[in-house]
Amino acid sequence: MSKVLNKRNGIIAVLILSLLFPLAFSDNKYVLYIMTLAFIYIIAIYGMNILAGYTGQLSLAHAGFFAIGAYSVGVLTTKAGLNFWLALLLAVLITMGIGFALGIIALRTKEHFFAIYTLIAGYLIYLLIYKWEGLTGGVRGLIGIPIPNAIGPIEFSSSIAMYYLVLFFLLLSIFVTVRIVHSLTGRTYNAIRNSEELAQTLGINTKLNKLVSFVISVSFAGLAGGLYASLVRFIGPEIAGTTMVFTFLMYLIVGGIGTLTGPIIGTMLFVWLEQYLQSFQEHRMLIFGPILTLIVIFYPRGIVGAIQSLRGYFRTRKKESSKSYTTNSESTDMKSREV
Amino acid sequence: MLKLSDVTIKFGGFEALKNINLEVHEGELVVLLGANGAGKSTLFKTISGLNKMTSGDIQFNGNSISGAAPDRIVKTGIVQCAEGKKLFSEMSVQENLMMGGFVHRRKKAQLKQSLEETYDLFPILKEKKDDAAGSLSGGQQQMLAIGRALMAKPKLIMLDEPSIGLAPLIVEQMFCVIQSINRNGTTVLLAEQNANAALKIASRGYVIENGILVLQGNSKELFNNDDIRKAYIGA
Amino acid sequence: MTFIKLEGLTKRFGGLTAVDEVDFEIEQGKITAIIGPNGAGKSTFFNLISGFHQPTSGSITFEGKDITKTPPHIVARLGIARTFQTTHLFDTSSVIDNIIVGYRLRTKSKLFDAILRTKREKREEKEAFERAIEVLDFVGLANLADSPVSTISQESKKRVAIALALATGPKVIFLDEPAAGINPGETEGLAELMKKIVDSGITVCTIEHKMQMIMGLADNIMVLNHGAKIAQGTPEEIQNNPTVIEAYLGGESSAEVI
Amino acid sequence: EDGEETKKDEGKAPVSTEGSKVEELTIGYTGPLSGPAAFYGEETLKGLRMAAEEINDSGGFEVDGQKYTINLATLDDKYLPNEAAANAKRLVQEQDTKFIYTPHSGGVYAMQVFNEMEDFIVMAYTSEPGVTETGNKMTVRIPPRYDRYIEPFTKYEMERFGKKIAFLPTATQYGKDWADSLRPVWEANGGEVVFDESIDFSKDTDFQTIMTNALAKNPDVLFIGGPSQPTALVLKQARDLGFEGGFIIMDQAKLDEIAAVLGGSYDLLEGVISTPPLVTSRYGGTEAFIEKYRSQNDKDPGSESGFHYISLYILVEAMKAAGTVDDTEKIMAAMDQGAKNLPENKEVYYIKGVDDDGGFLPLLRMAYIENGEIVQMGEEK
Amino acid sequence: MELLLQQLFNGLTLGSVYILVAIGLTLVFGILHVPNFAHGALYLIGGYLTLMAMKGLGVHYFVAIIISMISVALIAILMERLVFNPLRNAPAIHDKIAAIGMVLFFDALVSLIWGNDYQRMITPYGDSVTIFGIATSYQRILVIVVAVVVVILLQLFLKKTMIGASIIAMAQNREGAFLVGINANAVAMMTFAISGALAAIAASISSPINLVFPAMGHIVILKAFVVVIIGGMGSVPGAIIGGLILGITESLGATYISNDYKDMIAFLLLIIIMTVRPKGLFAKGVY
Ligand SMILES: Nc1ncnc2c1ncn2[C@@H]1O[C@H](COP(=O)(O)OP(=O)(O)OP(=O)(O)O)[C@@H](O)[C@H]1O
Ligand SMILES: Nc1ncnc2c1ncn2[C@@H]1O[C@H](COP(=O)(O)OP(=O)(O)OP(=O)(O)O)[C@@H](O)[C@H]1O
Ligand SMILES: [Mg+2]
Ligand SMILES: [Mg+2]
Repeated sequence: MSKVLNKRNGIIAVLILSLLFPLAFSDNKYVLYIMTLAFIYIIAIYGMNILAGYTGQLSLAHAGFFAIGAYSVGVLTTKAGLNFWLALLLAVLITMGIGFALGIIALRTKEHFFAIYTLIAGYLIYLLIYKWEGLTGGVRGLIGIPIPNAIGPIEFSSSIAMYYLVLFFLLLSIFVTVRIVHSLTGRTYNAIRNSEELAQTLGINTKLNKLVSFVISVSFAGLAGGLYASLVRFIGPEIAGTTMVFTFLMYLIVGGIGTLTGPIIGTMLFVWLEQYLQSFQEHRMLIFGPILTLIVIFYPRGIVGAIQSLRGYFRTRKKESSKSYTTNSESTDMKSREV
Repeated sequence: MLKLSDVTIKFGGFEALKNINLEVHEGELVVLLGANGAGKSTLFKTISGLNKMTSGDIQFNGNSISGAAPDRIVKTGIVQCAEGKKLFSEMSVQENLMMGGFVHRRKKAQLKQSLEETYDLFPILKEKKDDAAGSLSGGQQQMLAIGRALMAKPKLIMLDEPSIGLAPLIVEQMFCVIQSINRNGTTVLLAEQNANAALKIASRGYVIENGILVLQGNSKELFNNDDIRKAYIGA
Repeated sequence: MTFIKLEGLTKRFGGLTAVDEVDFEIEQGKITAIIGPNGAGKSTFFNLISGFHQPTSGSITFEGKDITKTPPHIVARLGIARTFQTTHLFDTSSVIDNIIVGYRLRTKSKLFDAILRTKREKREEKEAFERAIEVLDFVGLANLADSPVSTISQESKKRVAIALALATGPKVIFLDEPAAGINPGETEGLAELMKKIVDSGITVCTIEHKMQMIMGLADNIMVLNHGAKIAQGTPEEIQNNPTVIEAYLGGESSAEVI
Repeated sequence: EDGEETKKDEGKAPVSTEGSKVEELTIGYTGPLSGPAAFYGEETLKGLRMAAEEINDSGGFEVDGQKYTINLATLDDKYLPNEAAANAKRLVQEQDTKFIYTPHSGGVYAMQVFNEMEDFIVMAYTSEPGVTETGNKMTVRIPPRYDRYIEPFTKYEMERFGKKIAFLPTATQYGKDWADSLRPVWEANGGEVVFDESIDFSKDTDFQTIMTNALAKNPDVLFIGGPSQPTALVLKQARDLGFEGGFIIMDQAKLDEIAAVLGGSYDLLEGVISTPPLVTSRYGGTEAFIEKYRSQNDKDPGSESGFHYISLYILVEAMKAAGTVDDTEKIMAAMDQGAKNLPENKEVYYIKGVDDDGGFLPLLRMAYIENGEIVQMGEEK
Repeated sequence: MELLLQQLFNGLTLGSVYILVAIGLTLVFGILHVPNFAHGALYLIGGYLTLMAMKGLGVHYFVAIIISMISVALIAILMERLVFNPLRNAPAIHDKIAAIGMVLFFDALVSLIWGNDYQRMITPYGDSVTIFGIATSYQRILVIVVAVVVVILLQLFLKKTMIGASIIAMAQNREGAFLVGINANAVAMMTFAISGALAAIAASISSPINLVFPAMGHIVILKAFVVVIIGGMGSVPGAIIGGLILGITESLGATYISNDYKDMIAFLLLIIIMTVRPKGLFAKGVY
């Protein structure tokens, strides 16, 4: 029981920290900006995690959907003159709509094929944005995306306000993810990840479930994209690019795919590491690249996975069997055979 | 011919094999009996070099083969027909058989002859020689796996539960085949749960339980041993 | 009304006819066994009924309903459960988590229930859990509930696979070689379990090569050879059927030999 | 005043005792220093570095009685707008800089979102007129506007080769803007655009396909451009396929570099019109600059380096004229004066002044190849 | 008509390069069941090494290609040993990320050693010729000839030699390969070596037409994936047909539809193919 308390305390501590953070850095717009940007990425990565980590379908079109969200907000606010909030809502809906359409076709493929299919689909989204100048501004991008409209007395012109706005959506995303993961639906996704064939035999409509999971996943990306547009206020087609999706994936893997805290830890670590390594300029990739490869080799379940198995190791050493019918007991201690 | 001394294997904390001492002499057909998870396959894999020993020594024809790579072991003449068949499922039956002769790839004529011999042993394989191995039924695949192992012209062939999942008629044939392989001069080490049939063709046997060799003797003794009858013959 | 009725069931893979014009009826509340040489088409036959393969021709009727083209997940919902020849489980989960998923098709909670954590979601989670414990008890594995599937024995896995099928609340359960690769003592236990399943009102249909077990267990046996049905009847009839002996059981032998 | 939001450096400015104490003034830079565009980023940075080193070696510069040396703070943005914005925030925050250079329009736009509020001047190296036309009061646009070349280019090529032109510029915004400006002028002069597509150097590996299609329309003139090296290949491809007409080359590519890629001679370039290479310019400071650049880099400088070089001098002059190093408004106002005060021995290019929007006004110079020789024309100092 | 011929030829040249890159990719996929996202890096290094051998050592173009092939093969072997082999049992996503780590590394390394500018590779075969009314250069003909020769040799190797067949065998069942006495590590290394050498050849014969620059790998790799998928992953004949389809679609698409949208045409083609045949045109079997 004390563990639950610990965990809860930990969560509360992190929450308070994130709420108080801007006060400590209230005059450092750079730190706030990077933090806000990181939060936006985390939202998108949670979406990726639901699909890749829990449902087992690696979609590499995620940056494309991020861009669709961003461009929806951009186009709707700058060209159609919509209110930001309405635009954001529509952006999420548009992303989901396109996700639904793509998902229906893409999910006919499996495994690597799905990954590469979506990679190419993402690239097509990129090309489309790049070429469709009339709507998207082409290579030049969209300029002059407005800040979110004030809600009553709350204005979003300051960095702090944007920080809290994004934090709110981040917490919402985490909340939704946690709820999904710890539900029958989450178990269903997990079953599909483990074995689609078996899930089918058990009466699970795998096609539908994968599709729903896909749509939910892209809705996170769309939301994150919309927020991104209003934070950076200038968007270009490169946000749909393959570099972006691999960056997301990298953060997710290093943090720990299929874990709840992985997206946060991976993103925070890498975003700040990249800022720190700026002083090495172009040569930083000489260090960064191998580090990434090594982490993947030696900590395949990411940082969170490494911590978990370390904890699991100590736990099993202490108590042989603690009977708690918990879900997703992620301990990997093998081969404890009853004799 | 094959001699295991004090072979021990650990997977993490779990001892899958404990101080195994086992011997197979030239020309023998030795059966290794044991329930599920007793460690039969682990033992075979160890001999084949697919598992790393924790301690102990394995000798073949007087030379230690402990720690040798699997391909070296095949070259020295120990070939295993593993559980789960491990076929090249998208290659044709014939290609699978030819790959079985990989270590003799330079001796074209010999390979050709082995192929014919194998087809004689399993006519069904000849019928299906151009079909993909993965499209065969379970029993046909088992035959292919044995055939492939024979293509390597082994001195010692290890068969891991060749009767698993086979129809009674086929099981019978299978045991006949094994017997004839042995009679043609190949030493056989056979892992089985089907003690009844196995002991009928074997000269000697070992019984393994939870990673420990608990019993050994010639097939008559084992066949008449009450514990064995209870556990493996079910009569 | 017949329980399960197959008419002219045929499945071809390219040039190969794996199941050939099979007419058959499965009786409710009985144990039906399918036997036949390797490659006779037994597993394929199961795949057809469970919706994994679409028959090339012929029809499948379940409780009067045509399910010939029904996809597997719907077939399962109608009450047809199955296991696979090579034991197939969610390897990275614990035993209980495996079984809980088995009950998923009887629950209705959707994504929104999950996010809003509705009453329905809570009730169904509890229900699924209780059901899983119940089923595990039934197959005699309650003590392994928390073990990761990857750590349990082969025989336990077979039982988990059956439990998983039972968790779906089936009317009939199809078992593909449940006793393959387990030793004689354990085989008996498995036979007991099958009896218990039938006694609880669930029809059993099994593929098996262990004749001794089948002859003592089955009410009705169908023999397939090269995809075609070559015989059907009670164990005695089958044992004495010359065609079967020739094609399958083997020359001078009878079931007791092995 | 927005300026109050960022820390004012009271602590930093000690009482100046007759210039005995030299202060450091940080100039920010964010540009592509890694990835596909890194080469370009480095070239721009080289010009800045050379100017900064010279200024520092000569003991710095004096504004309002205080001596300053220049500290260049550089960050890599991989050519990405959002990274440029993050870098800008960082430079403002951590280096307290008032001037940030960036050599790409995406970075400029991303910074323009907040540069007025956070009080720093964007030193934009992009010939895209848009960056100063949006009304941002704190942006300086360094290179010349491309639209001024269009009329003379058109006239020359039409007279020499004919009225049919095929467009195959690079598929960047810049290339497209060029094409959009050229098209109406070409047509207004009675010409015809027979082929109108673009080449994407970041995605295409072979230009033969598009060139075949373009030449199938029998053009007299080709409009091409982009980075020098691939542009050279495009040109060669056209010649390989038997094209004998003229070329209009966008100002991004450099004639001398193109010639170098094609083996050093201007033969294949017969009939090309473009901007003159820096190495053929002859202003007060050109020679010294080229010399120095060559000695440091073992090759010829391009115009990016040259423009960056003078722009830093002009910025310094503007600060001197404004009498302040941190009142951005005053410095912007003094920019024109700064250009005019540029010492002659630093004149790599001659800048007439800075217009009201913050755009540099260089002399309009052009070059064409006739009989294998570069011929220059245009405005004179 | 002449235009069509010319464009078919252009498509053939493009396709030849795609084929060489894609075969390496497809072979490695067959062995490790992993799409090697770092394959583009091998291509990149191959281009630079050839160029450097020609410039630095002053050797003949063909000698430079050989040097480059051998070196890249060695790098590929290292890649297999140090990265992919340890990751053999890791989930499929991991290889992709590990590969990206290597791409970042090699990109940075190349720009550190050779700089970021475009470089030209000048060969003895740059002259242009006209054959059957098709304007081309000897280098382009060389591209096609090399591709054809390499493909034939490779097919002979895979089909007619047991060593070659061992690659295919291992692709299908690693443990099975062990059991018949195939040294699986050796095969894995050999496959990577072949794949690296093919990437090096591809880069070396196409660079004289294009340029040598740090981003050259990125462009090709995505196309190679399209090729591999169109042809079915792991299938060598598939890669050949896929390469031709893509090359010709691109050149004809640019001619008769739109140059600006020709990439989209290629990728849409893939999307359509996969929609109809989720495992590519030539994916085998049902397993
Ligand atoms: N690589 C491994 N890592 C950990 N444990 C292993 C490994 N291989 C086998 N084991 C364990 O060793 C024990 C013996 O397994 P083995 O496969 O040798 O049994 P067996 O006698 O062949 O059984 P069966 O009749 O089921 O084939 C089992 O408990 C198994 O789980
Ligand atoms: N997906 C498939 N594609 C092609 N052929 C198949 C496929 N599945 C099965 N077959 C073929 O159909 C025939 C029947 O196979 P099936 O697996 O049904 O046999 P079985 O009776 O279950 O045999 P066993 O007792 O060996 O398991 C075999 O010849 C097999 O090769
Ligand atoms: Mg075994
Ligand atoms: Mg079967």
